Amino acid sequence: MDIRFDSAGASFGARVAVEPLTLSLTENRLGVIGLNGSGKTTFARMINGLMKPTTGKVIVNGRDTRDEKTALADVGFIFQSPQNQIILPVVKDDIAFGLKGRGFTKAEIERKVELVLARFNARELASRRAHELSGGELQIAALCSVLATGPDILILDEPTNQLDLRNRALVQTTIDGLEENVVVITHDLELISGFERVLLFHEGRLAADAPATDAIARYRELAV
Amino acid sequence: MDIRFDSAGASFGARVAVEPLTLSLTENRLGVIGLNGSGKTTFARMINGLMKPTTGKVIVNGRDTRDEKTALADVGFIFQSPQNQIILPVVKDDIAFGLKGRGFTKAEIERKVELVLARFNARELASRRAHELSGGELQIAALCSVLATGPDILILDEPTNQLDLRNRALVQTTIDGLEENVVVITHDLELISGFERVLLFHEGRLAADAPATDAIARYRELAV
Amino acid sequence: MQSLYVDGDSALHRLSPRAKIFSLFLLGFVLFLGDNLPLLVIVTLLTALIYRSVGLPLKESATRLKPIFLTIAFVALFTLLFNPWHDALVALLRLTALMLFAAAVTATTTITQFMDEITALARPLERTGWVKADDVGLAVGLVLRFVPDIIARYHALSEAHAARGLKVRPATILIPLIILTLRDADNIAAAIDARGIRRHVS
Amino acid sequence: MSTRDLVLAALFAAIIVALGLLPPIYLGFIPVPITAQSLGVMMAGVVLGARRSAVAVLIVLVLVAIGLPVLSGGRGGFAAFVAPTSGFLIGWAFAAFATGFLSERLVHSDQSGLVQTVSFFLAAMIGGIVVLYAFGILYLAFAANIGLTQAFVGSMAFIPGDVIKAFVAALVGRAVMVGYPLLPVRI
Ligand SMILES: Nc1ncnc2c1ncn2[C@@H]1O[C@H](COP(=O)(O)OP(=O)(O)OP(=O)(O)O)[C@@H](O)[C@H]1O
Ligand SMILES: Nc1ncnc2c1ncn2[C@@H]1O[C@H](COP(=O)(O)OP(=O)(O)OP(=O)(O)O)[C@@H](O)[C@H]1O
Ligand SMILES: O=C(O)CCCC[C@@H]1SC[C@@H]2NC(=O)N[C@@H]21
Ligand SMILES: [Mg+2]
Ligand SMILES: [Mg+2]
Repeated sequence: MDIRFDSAGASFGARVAVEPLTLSLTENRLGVIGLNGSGKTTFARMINGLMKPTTGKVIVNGRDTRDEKTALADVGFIFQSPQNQIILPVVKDDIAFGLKGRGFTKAEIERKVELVLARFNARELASRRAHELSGGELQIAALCSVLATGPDILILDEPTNQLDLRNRALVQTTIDGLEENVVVITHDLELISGFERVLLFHEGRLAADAPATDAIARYRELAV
Repeated sequence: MDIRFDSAGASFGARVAVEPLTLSLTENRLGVIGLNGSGKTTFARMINGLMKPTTGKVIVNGRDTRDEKTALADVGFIFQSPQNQIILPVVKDDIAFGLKGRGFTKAEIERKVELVLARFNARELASRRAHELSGGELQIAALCSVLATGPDILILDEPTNQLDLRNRALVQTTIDGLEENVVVITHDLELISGFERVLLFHEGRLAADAPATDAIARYRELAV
Repeated sequence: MQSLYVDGDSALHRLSPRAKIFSLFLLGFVLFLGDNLPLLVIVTLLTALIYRSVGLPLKESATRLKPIFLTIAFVALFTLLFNPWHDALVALLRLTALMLFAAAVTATTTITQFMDEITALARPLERTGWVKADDVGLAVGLVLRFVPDIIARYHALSEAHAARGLKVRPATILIPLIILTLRDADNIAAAIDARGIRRHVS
Repeated sequence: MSTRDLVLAALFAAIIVALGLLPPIYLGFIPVPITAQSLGVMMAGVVLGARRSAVAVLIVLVLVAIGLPVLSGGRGGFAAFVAPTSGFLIGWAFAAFATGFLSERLVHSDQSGLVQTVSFFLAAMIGGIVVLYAFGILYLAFAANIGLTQAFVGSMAFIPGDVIKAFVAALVGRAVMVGYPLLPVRI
């Protein structure tokens, strides 16, 4: 991946969520940690262009996010609250929905849906209604919907916060096994403990940009 | 607390979420763990009467939940997704809202709101709007709203799933310090590691009813 | 309606909610009695002053009022198409005055105050046995809460579309919008019950 | 009313209000605008059934009466009840009720999708057009004094839009049956 922040900052009215920041991110794996409200989600939304920088600019794979009307198509995003992310009421329809209009045949789409569900041992979810899923089931469904479209960069905003031990391990293995570039925002420090580069946010500022062990150590200091 | 399940089970149509269960819960602290979709949330909703048992009955502090029109007033419940729990848009109004009609004067209500926010170091949140809070801030706000009403039993459905290290520790200390009876549902095993009694659910059945160490060990076996 | 409560300590903030709601009610009545242009201009200017006194920065006022003002302008322009300019101007002034005053009232009255006042107003109706005053208050409060929510959910869904590279179409947005808000409504109903808020029914 | 019924009614009231953000369209020959809000009325009927949808509309009318500009084009205030459009406005409550009443009786969960959609469409057409227009046209003819014929002919201009709305409402009704069947069994 190739993400560049060029004095890019984001505010909501008078509240500064992310202070202007200059960064170049090219690693295949990036961890983002920090206290609640420190700006992690806002930072992530700047990467896929859902949030346009209010100062400076963000360049992702050569494109300035400010020039794009919508979010970048090659950046997949799993929201912190997956319920808003599911668009169609039935899980398999929702996964298929994201694949439409990309030149796949119906049969190809069906196969892709099957495949991604199988990858998470979640075939059982295919015909379930999204609104009756348990918290963790919903998170898996959201993950499937995004992975099915094969994004180049995948942003996961607290992907394990409702998962049980088994699904957590599954997501961890999945992340480790993904060829895609992955940005993981999390409070679950184990998830990023192997990452070479981890950003630590504190009150909208970058408090560390270091390998996991250092960033986590610094985070523990801040958290007391 | 005095909770009795008498062959009480819950189904959604043909899907059995909790198999008929006979139990008597009188401990001051109760942990509930299990895989995603194993029935934890449904079990908890049976305690406060949001979900009426579809077979058998549940008796809480001497009252049969089936006889109550609404949920039990002396059981506080923090939902797994706190955003829907906040009813009024501004945090302090929401906390106050739950206190109305309980015979407090305006001044008393204001003081109670102050107090509960102070308890969580969250005075800053008082005038914030719920929809612009970060995930963790929201969880704290929801906790304040429920604690303000002084319930006898407090049910927390994954109270730390979006919290940072600092807020997690805060919630842990708060739970430990509460005089109220507390039921904690969680994937964050540390949170309940000191509990004398932990229920492990597996596919809607009780797979263990034991002190934390044993229940957790059994859970780890199931999770592989 | 867009303009929800703004923290502050202006005269209007301190005015009793009852007085504000009653004035709003009166204005909604009186404005439509006559069509004397100079008088309407004066009233409109007055409401603009009142709105300014709330203490919102100009820029924020503009963003808040823009959508509704656009539709008012639209109404006036349409009136102009088929009617004398006098009628169009009257429509423009009436609607603007009402909108500004309503915005000033909603910006300085919390939802809690609204609910309390509506509940008090509805109290006499309880004698008919058809309604519970507390429910009327709660319903009004819930609407005030839901409107911005629905608009926010609309944006969240367009974002979800965008994040997955999908085109936003009315059908693919209206259906999940309704289903999601229904589910939210269910959760909110559960929360209201769980928090023992509607104790007057049980 | 259960808490859930109350919340659902308030929710649809809010949906009707939110649809008022779309500007009204005034046609020259009739003092009543084309508005998206009547789509909300039909959807309420189809999704909530008779009682709750009528309550939803009544809540909107309370907001109008207070003076909040919740009608399309930023209108509101007591004056809205003595305007040429008032017949339609009051009629909304009956339209929602009728749409809901028919939906409850015509649609069952064991019918095929097509039958459900068509039934919802019929319910929305009868409630949202036949019943609503009866109120609207009569009031327009007598209160606004433009004569029955002119009121009737003028209102025909709303038909194309309202048929489309009934169709959209039917799609929504059917989708909710599939995706959120938790709505209580229609009584
Ligand atoms: N739409 C918004 N309007 C106003 N303020 C906002 C909005 N979204 C976020 N904020 C504020 O910006 C700050 C950063 O929020 P952000 O969501 O990026 O935090 P975060 O690091 O993801 O927190 P968490 O770990 O709790 O999810 C917070 O103080 C938050 O309240
Ligand atoms: N409203 C509903 N309608 C139908 N099925 C439901 C409903 N709510 C829950 N279920 C199903 O019941 C089972 C138990 O759900 P429950 O929410 O109790 O699980 P949980 O243990 O809390 O899971 P998680 O850890 O993921 O939150 C799941 O299979 C779920 O899909
Ligand atoms: O906003 C109002 O004051 C009420 C408007 C009523 C408009 C009626 S509803 C049925 C018909 N179809 C339309 O699109 N407009 C009219
Ligand atoms: Mg976040
Ligand atoms: Mg759960």
